[in-house]
Amino acid sequence: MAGQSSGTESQVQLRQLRPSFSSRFKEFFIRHLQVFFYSLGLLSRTPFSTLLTAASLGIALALPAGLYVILDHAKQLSGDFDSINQISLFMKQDVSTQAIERLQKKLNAWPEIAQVKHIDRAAALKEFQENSGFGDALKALKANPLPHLLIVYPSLTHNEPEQINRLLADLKKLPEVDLVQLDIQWLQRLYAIIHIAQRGIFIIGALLALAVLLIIGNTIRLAIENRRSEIVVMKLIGATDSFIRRPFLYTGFWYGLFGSLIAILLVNLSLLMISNPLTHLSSLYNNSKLFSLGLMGVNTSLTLLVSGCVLGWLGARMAVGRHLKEIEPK
Amino acid sequence: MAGQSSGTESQVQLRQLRPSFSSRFKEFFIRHLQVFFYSLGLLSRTPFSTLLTAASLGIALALPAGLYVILDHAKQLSGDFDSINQISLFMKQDVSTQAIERLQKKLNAWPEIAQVKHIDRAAALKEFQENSGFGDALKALKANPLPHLLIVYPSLTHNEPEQINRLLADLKKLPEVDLVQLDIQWLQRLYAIIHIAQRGIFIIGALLALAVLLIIGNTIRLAIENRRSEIVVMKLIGATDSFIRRPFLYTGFWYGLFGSLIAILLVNLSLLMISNPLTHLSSLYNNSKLFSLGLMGVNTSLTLLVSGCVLGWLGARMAVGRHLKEIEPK
Amino acid sequence: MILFDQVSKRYPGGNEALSNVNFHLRQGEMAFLTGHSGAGKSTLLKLIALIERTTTGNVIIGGKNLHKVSRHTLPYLRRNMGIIFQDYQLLYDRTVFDNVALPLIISGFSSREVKKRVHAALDKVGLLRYEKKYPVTLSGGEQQRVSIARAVVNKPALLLADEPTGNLDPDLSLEIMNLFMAFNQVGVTVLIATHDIPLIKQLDKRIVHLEHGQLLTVEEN
Amino acid sequence: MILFDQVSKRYPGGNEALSNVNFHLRQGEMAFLTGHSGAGKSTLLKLIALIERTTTGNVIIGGKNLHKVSRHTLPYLRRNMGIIFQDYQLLYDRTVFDNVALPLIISGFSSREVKKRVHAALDKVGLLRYEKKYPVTLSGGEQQRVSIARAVVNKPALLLADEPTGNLDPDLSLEIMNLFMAFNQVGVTVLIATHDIPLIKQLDKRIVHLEHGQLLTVEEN
Ligand SMILES: Nc1ncnc2c1ncn2[C@@H]1O[C@H](COP(=O)(O)OP(=O)(O)OP(=O)(O)O)[C@@H](O)[C@H]1O
Ligand SMILES: Nc1ncnc2c1ncn2[C@@H]1O[C@H](COP(=O)(O)OP(=O)(O)OP(=O)(O)O)[C@@H](O)[C@H]1O
Ligand SMILES: [Mg+2]
Ligand SMILES: [Mg+2]
Repeated sequence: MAGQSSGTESQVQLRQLRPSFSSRFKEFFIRHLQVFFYSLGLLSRTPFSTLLTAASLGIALALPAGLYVILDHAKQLSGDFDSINQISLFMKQDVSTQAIERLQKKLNAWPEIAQVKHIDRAAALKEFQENSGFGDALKALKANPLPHLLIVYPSLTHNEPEQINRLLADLKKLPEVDLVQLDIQWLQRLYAIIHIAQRGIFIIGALLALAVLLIIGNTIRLAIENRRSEIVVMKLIGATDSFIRRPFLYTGFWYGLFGSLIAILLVNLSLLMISNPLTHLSSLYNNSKLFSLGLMGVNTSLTLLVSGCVLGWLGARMAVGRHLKEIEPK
Repeated sequence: MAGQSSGTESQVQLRQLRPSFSSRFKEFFIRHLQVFFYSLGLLSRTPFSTLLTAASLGIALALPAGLYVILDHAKQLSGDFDSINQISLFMKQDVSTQAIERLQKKLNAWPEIAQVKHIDRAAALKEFQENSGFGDALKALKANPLPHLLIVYPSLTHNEPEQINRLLADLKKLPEVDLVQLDIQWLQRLYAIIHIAQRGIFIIGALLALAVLLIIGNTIRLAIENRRSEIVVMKLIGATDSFIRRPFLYTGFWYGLFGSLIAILLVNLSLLMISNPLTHLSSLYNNSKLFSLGLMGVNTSLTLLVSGCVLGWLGARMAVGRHLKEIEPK
Repeated sequence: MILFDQVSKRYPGGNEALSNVNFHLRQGEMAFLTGHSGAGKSTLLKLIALIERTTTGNVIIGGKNLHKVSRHTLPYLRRNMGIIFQDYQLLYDRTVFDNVALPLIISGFSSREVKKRVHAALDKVGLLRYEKKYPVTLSGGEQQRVSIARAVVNKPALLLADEPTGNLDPDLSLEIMNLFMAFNQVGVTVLIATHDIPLIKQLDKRIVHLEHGQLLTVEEN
Repeated sequence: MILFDQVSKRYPGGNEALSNVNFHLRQGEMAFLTGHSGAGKSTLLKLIALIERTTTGNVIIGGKNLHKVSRHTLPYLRRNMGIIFQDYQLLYDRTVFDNVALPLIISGFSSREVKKRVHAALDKVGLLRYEKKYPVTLSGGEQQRVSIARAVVNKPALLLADEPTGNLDPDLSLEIMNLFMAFNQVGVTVLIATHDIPLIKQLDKRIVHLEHGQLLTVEEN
């Protein structure tokens, strides 16, 4: 290759020292591997400051990741919560038990409805006596004043407020039905709260994503500033921009990797810390698994790792791109 | 003062160049003021990177500040929420209206009780008919099966679960009372949720406080690293540690100040962004002010500013302390 | 090899560091550049290495007008030059070996070749035993010699040196000058800025003299 | 003023840079320190300025044993010394004026006094017109002279210089040496490490010669 010509020739010419493609290809992986470990070595020479930077990244990454875990679980949970939505159909007094059972079958076939439960008049009175708090008072009743009751559970795919409203209208049109009742207020409140939570999480998530980019970019920028003289020297002896850029990009990569590892650690620690009160809460709903979050899944962890590395690389790319042109030998 | 001796004397002696106290005092404020603006000037020479650093600090400061604003409001709110706790006292059938009014007065005097409302048998039946969903069915009743009802609102200072339980026990002992009822489950759920929220906020708050310290410390550390040669030169010509340290501390201060200004901006923007859905939620509770957060108060803003500056100064102090000893001329 | 055609250089500050310089250094020639402090010697060398650009006039290196060299091809041009700087420009967080190896690594030489050449270059400046040390642990003269080794390791076609013996004792200075002469013998074009008039008087080479940015005398030997 | 008593200095790397050096420079005396590259000249000066500490033996400056100087009093001791470094050690983000003013500001002089003294010092090295420029925009020799101005601005009792004329042309070198001699005339103790043997031969001062860390000859005039 060029540059390896022996020094004994009497005339040395200006050469285009651009190496041939084959030799570039041959050396490509070796060089990258070298820089890969060289940049790791540089970081390990200053373990304390590396840890500091990685920790700030870790915190910045941990927060959106933790929010994601909770949000993801909340989505599954909303199914359970929605079963709170139940519509009570009070039958007219004169409808026979057979007619009601036919109606129950018919409603069960509607796609909007997940399940229909029949509560017998007698059973309803008993339940009412037990649960209403008017127990003793109602024992004085001679005749059962209660009608038959059908409890309708809307299916999970039809529990948006407008869908529920449409279902209610349909149910009201049934000739057998005297009265339709739904705690629509509870539903509206739930949706309002979810709406706020979504917006809040969106704001926090956006802020934190920005923070990650800022912190990585800033760190790399300062690292470049710190190695300004090195860059100058490299340029002076004929290094190309991509050659100079490479160690910085790998540094960004390593920061991202370490940062996301710390983030995974933090998220799992936090999940463990809130698991006790969550179990307690779940037990209040007679369902010990209801709110349990467990640890971060393998998929989520991998996603976090990959996005950490990509963000690190990107932040470094942006910072290097901006600064490499500014730093010129004088 | 020493050092100002004229150069014409034939023998120059080693001097203790420690300036006299009076001249130190005289120059003290001028020097500090100079460094104050000098460090600001340094930052303004690189506006982009200053902004980057201040923005990462701002985000890190904004999150705990925002949580604080919400938490602070939630505390006031919990009063409103607790009024959901109400205890129903069902009177025995044979208690007279006068006796009930006497009891109402007596209970009103208890410190645990904020208010007692009397619901007349007839009014209760009417309300029941309207709200229970069994409306028409109950119209068939000949006699009013309902007892007199007293609704007790516990006072805000006595709404911890144990206190409520004690109150319930006391109320049960009253001779006129047939039945005492409280949706204790709702209360338990509320407290479990609050417990989780508190722990979550504690975790997030701790992480973010750590992040602020890390980011500032890291930034100052890199700034010091960047000015390593300056520190070496300063030491070589006889600058004391406190002289060298001063501009870095002011730099930390400025970063903290700018960071907290950005944080105030971010928090207020976020509050504006969630104010709409919050107003909507409030209207569902028939109280348009219930959840409204408004903007950050003057006190909170000032506290944020001061703590930003102090954190900046502290982070710089830590970073400089660690590194100033390491950097020695070679 | 090096052609200065009516070159002037005015720095942003307002100084005219070089005014209307015309000068030709043929391929394989060797010359010394002298002049008082601030005469413009370093500026002239910086124009050749494209560290600065001319204000007016053209610099032509190996037939290539430097006006036409883009940011992208600049690195490849610089690889043809060995440059010794007045302030050494070493990397202080790498060993002497790594510093000298840098130009070879940039050009993509194999590790075996790198090792062989670096050892040869360090041997020439008498610093082979220091290859594992860091520059800060070397004396001023030793650092200067490391920068010389780095400039010649790549066997460049053109060697530029700014005050290469400023921190060397007279014996060593002569030795280094002899090293440059040996390079010149095998065809390398050499241009050296120096204050050491007594030394170069002995060496029987062309002397280019600058005064306040103007080329005054071109002594040909 | 300066007393070396059986001083040895071994660097962590293993080099014995100075071995058993005994040497006395009286108050108001002036001496040149010579020796080949790596002989230990800079090391000797660094021991005096407490940049390095002796491995064995004592250095006594103005009656003060440097072993007994704590981290806390060190800055005040250094303010008595004007030191000119081989690599200038200027601050590149401050103007020439600010660089030269630094020792005065550190000692707490008033702004008026600072201005007067800095102008006087810059005038002595012929750089008054450059006071508002930044060091990077100066030539090598000009930077060297800025560092000389900074060293003398404080009128120190002791002046240490490491290769102060390495980047200066012969005329300017003589001028700077005369400046040092003028300081010596008014009682300042001066110690200068240099390679410029021809120059110092003319000057009729004591010459201290180092060879591989050993003090070989002490020529008294
Ligand atoms: N970047 C710059 N900006 C402004 N002026 C500059 C710059 N670089 C050099 N100069 C000025 O140009 C003139 C020539 O500088 P140059 O460095 O070429 O001198 P030199 O001959 O190398 O001197 P020396 O022997 O002291 O190194 C000097 O007066 C210097 O102040
Ligand atoms: N920090 C250090 N660590 C290890 N070895 C060192 C260190 N500083 C200097 N040395 C070694 O000590 C020896 C003397 O160095 P010194 O700088 O005193 O030489 P010098 O006489 O000033 O040389 P020059 O004229 O080249 O500046 C040299 O061999 C050098 O390699
Ligand atoms: Mg120069
Ligand atoms: Mg030296």
